[in-house]
Amino acid sequence: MIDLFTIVMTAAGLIFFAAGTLGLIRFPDTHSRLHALTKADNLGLGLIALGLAVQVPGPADLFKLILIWALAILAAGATAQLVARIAAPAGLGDDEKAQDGGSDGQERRRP
Amino acid sequence: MIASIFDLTLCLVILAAAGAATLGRDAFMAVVFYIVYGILIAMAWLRLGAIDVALAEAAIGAGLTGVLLLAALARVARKAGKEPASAASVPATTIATALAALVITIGIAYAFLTLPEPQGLQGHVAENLAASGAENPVTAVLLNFRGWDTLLESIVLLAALLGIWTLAQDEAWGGRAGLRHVTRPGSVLAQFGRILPPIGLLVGVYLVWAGSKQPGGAFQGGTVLAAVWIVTIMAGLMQAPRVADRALRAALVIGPVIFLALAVAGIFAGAFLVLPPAHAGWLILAVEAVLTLSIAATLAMLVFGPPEPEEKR
Amino acid sequence: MSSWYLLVATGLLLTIAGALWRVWRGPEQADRMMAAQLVGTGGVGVILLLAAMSGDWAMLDVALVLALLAALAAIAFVKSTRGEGEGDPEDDTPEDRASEDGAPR
Amino acid sequence: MTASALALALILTAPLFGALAAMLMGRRGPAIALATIIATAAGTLILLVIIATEGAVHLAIGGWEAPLGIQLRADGLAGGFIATTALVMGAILAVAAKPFAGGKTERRSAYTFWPLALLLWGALNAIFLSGDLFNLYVGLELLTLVAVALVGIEGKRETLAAALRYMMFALMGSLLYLLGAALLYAAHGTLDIALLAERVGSAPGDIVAAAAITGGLAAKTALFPFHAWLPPAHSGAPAPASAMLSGLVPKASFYILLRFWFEAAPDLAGSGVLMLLGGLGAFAMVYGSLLALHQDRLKLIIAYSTVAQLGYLFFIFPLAGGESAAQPWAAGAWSGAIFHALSHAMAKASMFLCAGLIIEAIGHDRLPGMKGIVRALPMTVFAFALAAITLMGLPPSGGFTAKYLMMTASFAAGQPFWALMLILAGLLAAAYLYRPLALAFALPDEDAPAPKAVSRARQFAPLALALAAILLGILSAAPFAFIQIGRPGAAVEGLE
Repeated sequence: MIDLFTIVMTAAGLIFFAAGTLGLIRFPDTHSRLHALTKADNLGLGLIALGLAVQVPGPADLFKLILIWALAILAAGATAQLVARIAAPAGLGDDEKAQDGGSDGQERRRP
Repeated sequence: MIASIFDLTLCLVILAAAGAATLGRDAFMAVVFYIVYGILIAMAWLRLGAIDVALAEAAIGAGLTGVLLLAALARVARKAGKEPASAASVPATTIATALAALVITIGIAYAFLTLPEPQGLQGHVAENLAASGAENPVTAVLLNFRGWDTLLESIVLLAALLGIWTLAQDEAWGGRAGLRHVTRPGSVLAQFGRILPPIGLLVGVYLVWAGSKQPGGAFQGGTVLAAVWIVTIMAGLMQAPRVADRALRAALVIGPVIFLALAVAGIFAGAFLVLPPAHAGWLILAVEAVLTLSIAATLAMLVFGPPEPEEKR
Repeated sequence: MSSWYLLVATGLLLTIAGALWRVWRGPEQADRMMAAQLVGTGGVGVILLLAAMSGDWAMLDVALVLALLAALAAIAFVKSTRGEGEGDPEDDTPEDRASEDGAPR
Repeated sequence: MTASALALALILTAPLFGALAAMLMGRRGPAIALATIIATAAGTLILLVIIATEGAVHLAIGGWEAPLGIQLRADGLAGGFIATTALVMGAILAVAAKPFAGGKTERRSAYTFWPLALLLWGALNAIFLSGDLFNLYVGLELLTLVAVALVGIEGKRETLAAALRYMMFALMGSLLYLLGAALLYAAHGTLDIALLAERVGSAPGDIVAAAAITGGLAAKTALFPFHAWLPPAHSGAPAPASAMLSGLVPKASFYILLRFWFEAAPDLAGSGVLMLLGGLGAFAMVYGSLLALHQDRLKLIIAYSTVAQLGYLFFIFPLAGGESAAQPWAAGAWSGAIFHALSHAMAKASMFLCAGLIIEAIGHDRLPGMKGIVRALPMTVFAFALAAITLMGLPPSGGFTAKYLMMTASFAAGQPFWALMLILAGLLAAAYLYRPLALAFALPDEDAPAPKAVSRARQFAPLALALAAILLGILSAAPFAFIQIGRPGAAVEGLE
């Protein structure tokens, strides 16, 4: 029964990961890729962690599992926002940026 | 069966990441592939049962080195005024290097396949583990059986930092390491800089403390603590220390100094770096604690880089 | 059960391979960085599964470190895109920048 | 507490303690260096006496015997290198005390120089005493990083480029060496040189490992064709750093090569390998000498001379290695090459220090500007001339003894080619060192600016080193016997 729960949850987690990756590959522009990704991979990792939570031997490992998931959400959420800000001005001149390897906000550099 | 499929897939992905990091034209892309490569290699170490190495790889390879390379890239771009050009390919040199790498790879692969049954020192380590003061065999090797290597390695880190400091401009000497970071209070970055450090501190200390019984130790814990410090400074909550700061310099050298002092004290027991079995346990923990401090300070200073001139801030 | 874990882990590896493609393709630096984040999260997932498969739960520490440091590279990336490395990416209006310039240091 | 443990602890830790203290107390570098010199010299003297009276010293670090722990070994070879290093470092640090003095406010180059220099010393001592392949790797790693940093310590653009190139070569070398050591460990379950000697056979793994280790170390020793990094790196660094880099640093990787081929894997040393090493050395000798002839800057001449002089160190492999090891001439060839390594360390360090003082006096090191410099710097030019005598191999210098021993061995071994190369090496050295010397003694140009004064005390240090290189030749009997202590194969011949 416990194993069945784990199987279902990890399988669901994998599906979310797969969906996230699909979005990352298929979506046309940086921002939509970002959205697809952050939602999918955190949910995916959460489901996998949930599935494994019933397998851990002790409370310490359970705590670690929760901490790992919390950290992943925190990191992904914050970085997605930050990266989105970086990508934002770049949207204005995608072609030019793509040529020299990406945006780096040089126009705002002070002397 | 499924295990072989997993391992094979992992190997292919690793090779793809390594190849892309090497062959990619874009320096930024190469750095990203390097970070990814570190994550994948950590998994490979886990498959080989080397959790300690996986921890170090996750912390240093995937974590800190990536930050270091990104910072270096930004620095080059800043100095050159543009995105660093990818290394101009000199056909002759490239071909010669590739050929040499190929020959070496074939040689190593051939030698590896003809190796006899591996006969490591696990038996010897296990026999002497009780007298080493550590329950984790890796810690026993690092801090006791081959403590001299570890002591020298901790000094190698300092040498690297000195090397980076030699790159400072003369007029900037004594100032704060790296750039000044500013964030708006209440921004995502600033909040992130408040939430992460307590957790990181906990994890770092836990890794050091756990190191004598299970995978972990000064290098891994120190790396996590360095990362915490870096995040705090990048989030603008703290300033990087001045390179002339006494407290900073004390933190940098205290680990190696205490370890060296312990090594010299060993001559009263007839050799060098002798840890008496009765006291080895707490001695190792104490050395690990100070080493963690020094490693964390050194790694963070390596990432911050040399001090920058004041007027450019 | 351990076969199942490895099966899911293999699946995760394939999603990682997909992310690698995006790292290669770009075109924005942000794309590459986000794809690397996915590799990081996927890597954490793989490590959790490896821990469950081997029953060696000390491996969780590796996942913990990876999750903790995952954000570091992204922050460094964001920071490095600012001209002088300083500043907050949220200050992206020129007025913000100007007022910050005038502020006493 | 035994005297040998105390001596080894002093030699290993004093430079490291000094480096850490210098890192902590930025402006006290010269004073800390002085304390380090005293402590290390004391340890070295104790160790020399112990080796001379009781034979080679062995110490298991932490009390852990091989294969578990790291073994320290101090035989005559180690003692010779440690003593020479102490002498050379002492002189270099004495000269460096002025340009890198503390001053009122801390300066970047003055701050970083002292910990780097002392770490370099510590790394050398760690290497010379180690009997463990991985521990040697750690020592090499420390040495490499420190040496690279010292090349770039003046922060000039072109020296940074030289430093980076040096680092690429050196790191490739380290990596190859590490691969070799890993292969040997995988095959034999030990990294201890003495244990490896019993276990290494001629399995494919052993051969690949030996090739990787040799290739890696050869790159670090700047053996042809891996020499390209050396001249810009050694000539670009400030003079005290150049003296360490040229006189001492390549000796460490050469020393490990000796330990590897003579102790860890003597049975693997087929004549092909030994001839190849000697042949590359001969090539390096000719090539380095010819390029030295073409340079117009004093430091570049000295740097190319290092390529040449390091080259004929490698004659030790065909003359004393493999099947020759058990022959009567091996002792002479062995001691000859070691004499060459030690006297070159002293003479080359002396020369670079002289070049540094000349640069201080006239502001540059271009040859024409050196005309008549002997009037301003008589002691320096005299020291340079003495060092040149050693490098040319003229009697009664240490370089002469070295060449004499190696040539005798070469004829005894029926391989006169090496003797011919040694004669050629001396002639070429005379040719490329003649130009700066002749200019130094020439009449100065009338319109030449007057050189700045350099204090006599500082000119004394290179003179002392050059004199020591000469003394090594005059008093060669005792060092000859000392270097033989613990030499592999010595017992077979009944030499001792």
